[in-house]
Amino acid sequence: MSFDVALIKKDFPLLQRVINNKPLVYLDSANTSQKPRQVIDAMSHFMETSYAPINRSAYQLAAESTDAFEHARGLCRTFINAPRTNEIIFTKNATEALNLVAHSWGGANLHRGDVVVLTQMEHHANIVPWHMLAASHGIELRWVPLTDDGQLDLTNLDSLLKGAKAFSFTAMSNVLGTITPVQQLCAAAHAAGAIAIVDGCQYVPHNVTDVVAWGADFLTFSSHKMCGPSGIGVLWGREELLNAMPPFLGGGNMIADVRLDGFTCAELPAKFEAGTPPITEVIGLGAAISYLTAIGMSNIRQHEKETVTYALSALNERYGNDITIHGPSDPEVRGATLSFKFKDVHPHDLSQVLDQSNICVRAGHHCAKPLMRLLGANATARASFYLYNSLDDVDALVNALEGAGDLFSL
Amino acid sequence: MSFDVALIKKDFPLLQRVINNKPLVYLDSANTSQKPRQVIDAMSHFMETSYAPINRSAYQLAAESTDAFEHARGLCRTFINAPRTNEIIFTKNATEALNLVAHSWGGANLHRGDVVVLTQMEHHANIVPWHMLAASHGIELRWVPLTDDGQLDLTNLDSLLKGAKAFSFTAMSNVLGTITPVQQLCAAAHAAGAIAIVDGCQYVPHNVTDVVAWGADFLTFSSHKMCGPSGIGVLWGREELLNAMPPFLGGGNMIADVRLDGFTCAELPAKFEAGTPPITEVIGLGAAISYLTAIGMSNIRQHEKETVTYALSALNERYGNDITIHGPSDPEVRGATLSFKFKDVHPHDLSQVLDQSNICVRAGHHCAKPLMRLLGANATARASFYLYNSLDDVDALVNALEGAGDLFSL
Amino acid sequence: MPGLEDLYREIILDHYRTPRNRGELAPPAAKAEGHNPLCGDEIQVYIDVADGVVRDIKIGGQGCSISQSSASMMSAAVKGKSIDDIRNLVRRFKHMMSIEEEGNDSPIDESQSLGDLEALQGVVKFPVRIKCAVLSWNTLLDALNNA
Amino acid sequence: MPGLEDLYREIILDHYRTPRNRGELAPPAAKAEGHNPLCGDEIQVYIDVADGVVRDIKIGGQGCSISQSSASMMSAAVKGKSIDDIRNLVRRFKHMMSIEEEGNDSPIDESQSLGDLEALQGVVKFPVRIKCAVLSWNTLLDALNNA
Ligand SMILES: Cc1ncc(COP(=O)(O)O)c(C=O)c1O
Ligand SMILES: Cc1ncc(COP(=O)(O)O)c(C=O)c1O
Repeated sequence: MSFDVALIKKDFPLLQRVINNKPLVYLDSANTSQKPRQVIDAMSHFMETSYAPINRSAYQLAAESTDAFEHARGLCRTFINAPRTNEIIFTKNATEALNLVAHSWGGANLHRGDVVVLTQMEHHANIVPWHMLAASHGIELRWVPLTDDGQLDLTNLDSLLKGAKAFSFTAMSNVLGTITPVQQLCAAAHAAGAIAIVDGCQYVPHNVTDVVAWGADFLTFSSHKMCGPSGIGVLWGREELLNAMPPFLGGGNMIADVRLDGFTCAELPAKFEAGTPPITEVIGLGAAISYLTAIGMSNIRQHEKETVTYALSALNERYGNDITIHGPSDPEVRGATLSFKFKDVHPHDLSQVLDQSNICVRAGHHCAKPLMRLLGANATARASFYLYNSLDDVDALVNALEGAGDLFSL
Repeated sequence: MSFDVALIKKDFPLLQRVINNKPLVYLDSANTSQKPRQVIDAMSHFMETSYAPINRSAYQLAAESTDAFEHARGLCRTFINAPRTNEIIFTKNATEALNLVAHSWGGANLHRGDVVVLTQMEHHANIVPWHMLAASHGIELRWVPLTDDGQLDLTNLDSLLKGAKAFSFTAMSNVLGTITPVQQLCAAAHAAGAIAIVDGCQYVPHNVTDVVAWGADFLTFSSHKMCGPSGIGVLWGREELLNAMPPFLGGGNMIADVRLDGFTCAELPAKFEAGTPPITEVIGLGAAISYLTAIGMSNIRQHEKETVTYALSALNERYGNDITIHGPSDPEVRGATLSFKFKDVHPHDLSQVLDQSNICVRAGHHCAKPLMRLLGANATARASFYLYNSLDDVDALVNALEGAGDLFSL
Repeated sequence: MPGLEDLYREIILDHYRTPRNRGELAPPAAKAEGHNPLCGDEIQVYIDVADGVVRDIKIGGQGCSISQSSASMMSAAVKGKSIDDIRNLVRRFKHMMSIEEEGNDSPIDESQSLGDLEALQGVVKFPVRIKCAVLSWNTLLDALNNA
Repeated sequence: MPGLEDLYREIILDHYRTPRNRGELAPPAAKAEGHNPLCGDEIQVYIDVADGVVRDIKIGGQGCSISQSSASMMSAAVKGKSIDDIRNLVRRFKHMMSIEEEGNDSPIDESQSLGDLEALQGVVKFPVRIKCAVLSWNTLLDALNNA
């Protein structure tokens, strides 16, 4: 199938929206992505014809909905090439997935003085749970620093990892767009005797993912960033690790037995899925995976590489020293997420001016305050592109920046 | 507005489904409820026109979606008469809400030997988190027993509560249908110096709820049981208690600041809403609340009281000693959820036979194994009625039971 | 939807109404317990193993017609058989129930007839009931591991 | 959508480009810090209070044009005023920003003019920016509580 961005864009109802006679240019997909008709319809259709409890009732309608639900779990498995379907745990978002790992795996395996290594480009979701563990269990956090062009500085990785029990890192920075060398990082973690936890939030929606080739131990990602609905995230973990972990949330579905004096856990994946799951949302995620798979993840990556190549040169050519684009300049090691500084205009004001042209970019700290401090900024403006963004969208951004400079020059 | 069940049923697309030329008789709403067109459309419409990140980006589309999201929070506040909007915390389901209270409030306030009182009719969601706390913190659990007709036996309540720090109980049993005297239980808890945690999963969808009149400290409920989407639950708590509690999940949105050496929490409600929330699902919950409110919660309660009155007499008249209906016989203290034993037929086989007539009832332990042991059963069959169930649905159930007896008589 | 007669064959109802090998075995007999968290069914399997042969087997617990009759037929089918034959039988039975062991591609020996057990084939058309049918078989495997 | 000229009035841009009362005050001056978690803006407010009057005020931190100009105008408006007058002014300003204190129904004294601050009225049409405008005001309240 050839990749046709104009056709793809037509699949997304919201992107057809016109405000004040101008089309919408949505450049905030690193924050959350839009949903194709196929996903919206799958959810409506499911609620209209097959909605019923999962794993609890025995009538045909419930069997149908349980089948559809478990089918989506299988799609998740294939999408990331996980060895087993029962290793796919549904959470409410990637944040819950990372908390689950920190709390359950970390709570059981980490003790005072144990070391967990993070990188300085992590999202708060991969920092705060470890801070909480530092407070409760006295673990020590170490941080992989960054190079000037926003890649991981691996010079001292081995000494940082020395004695570490876990290395938790993003596969792609949500601020800089940097793609990290996941396979190499997993190998380094294992060589040091640490497990490797991969935050795939920004990577999985945009690239072919293969947890076996990576050699990862855990992977987390969020449906809402990959054309799927909100309210559903995924944790994948190696069966052996998941089996050895204590449960996280307690309640229905995650138990084999409950007595007045205690309980025993269910098998995977139920063990980590307490309560009624996001049923319709799992169906929607399944539809999103089918949608992305039909287009082809490598086609999507190729399209985004072209987009970011074009955007980098268009912005630099037009604005020269007036613009600073953070992160690597080589499209091979970056995704189509661009944080930038434009003249002295505060990102919030920049986003306001762009919004006047219906261009949606995020201004803020992007839930990565430690990285912001490294960049010496409280905030950046960030334009992030996805499969539905055309080169016209890049042009719209480049052109609209012009006006911002004048208004705010100090 | 007068209550017209035939009109209401028309709002629910799934209930129009016909299998093998027979209509669907959905009697599993205590498990999860069906969704009206109004909710399904609100979600689709939102994804088609207004879906955007919440509380993160500054452009107009994001402001619109944040407004819609926060508007739904306000609807939740009104629906349960909570004093303040920032006391409404969105979780993924009621189970997460109960875990949040046990882990965060309990983790900070309970110490070895402290007592938490539960009832023997609790759902696993209100048992297992406390078992987990018993294991980690050494707290003691005490259990309010039941009377023969499935009400709480309050004879020794004061001595059970003596020295207790928390009393956590359901407002309505998901197995027996029993409505508990919430206001009295909250008062008893407070008199003993304990806080009162109300599991409203089965009550809130079916009755007018007023946390102030109850004098409750916490309330939990799930959207999917009240005509809303899956993937979204609610915790309400008194601001003072929530403010004093440590965070639960860590990540984006719940922080005021993150540094390499620690973090500070955001204000309520963000403090307890880590990560990207179930955005579309909150919009759907808002639509469900509007839908229910337009019909009127007291009308719904009235309808269900009539339904259960009719069902109790129809079943008892037709089957006499062949049927045992658990729980109170007085419709004033029960909702329209009926667990029953029919001859010697195993509930699983019963539900299979009923399914042949497209009658959906649940067979199982209903996530209440301790209560099952009290009933001396591994499982019961349960028919649960909601606003869209007519007396015809009752008749369908009553008639279809006939066939089951013959097949399985021992 | 397939009819109930596909599920509730006469022989199944017979084993349900008159279960074979009900009871307990005292230690040193091996014991295992199984739960079906979906419906609350519970089963106990007791086996007496000597010289690689299951000399005796008893079944306790409660459950629906499918889980009870499957347990009863299972007990009759394995009594007196060697552990190897039994493991092979379990695999064949699960195969009939459309459950395959992940990571085991070795061919299944279908030379023996499954006898009465074939009556349970209709369960496959009712996917929720498959768990009922295999509960006792999984519990048997646990008991063998405990023996 | 209202035009940018409603938001970025000349007087706002002037306060942004030439902020008043920038700097710090050494202890015993009271200090408070405010964050806008949405956009990362940070502000420090230092006040020197004696006899119930804010004798001096200084503003530190970084932020967008709205938060910076609001802080600058705020500093000019409160310097030399009594704490009571200041609390009243904060309430009026927030009222203009369409933020009402829950549980405070007492009438708002609108006798004084808000002066330059009225230029910020246009912010109300851009709801996401209201938080930018009130950040320094909330931080001032914290500083008063610390004084
Ligand atoms: C790199 C990264 N990690 C984690 C998260 C958290 O994802 P969510 O908010 O869906 O839980 C995000 C997105 O916000 C992210 O970009
Ligand atoms: C009384 C009661 N409490 C708690 C729950 C848990 O709700 P959820 O599964 O939506 O988390 C349920 C429903 O399953 C319930 O009936």
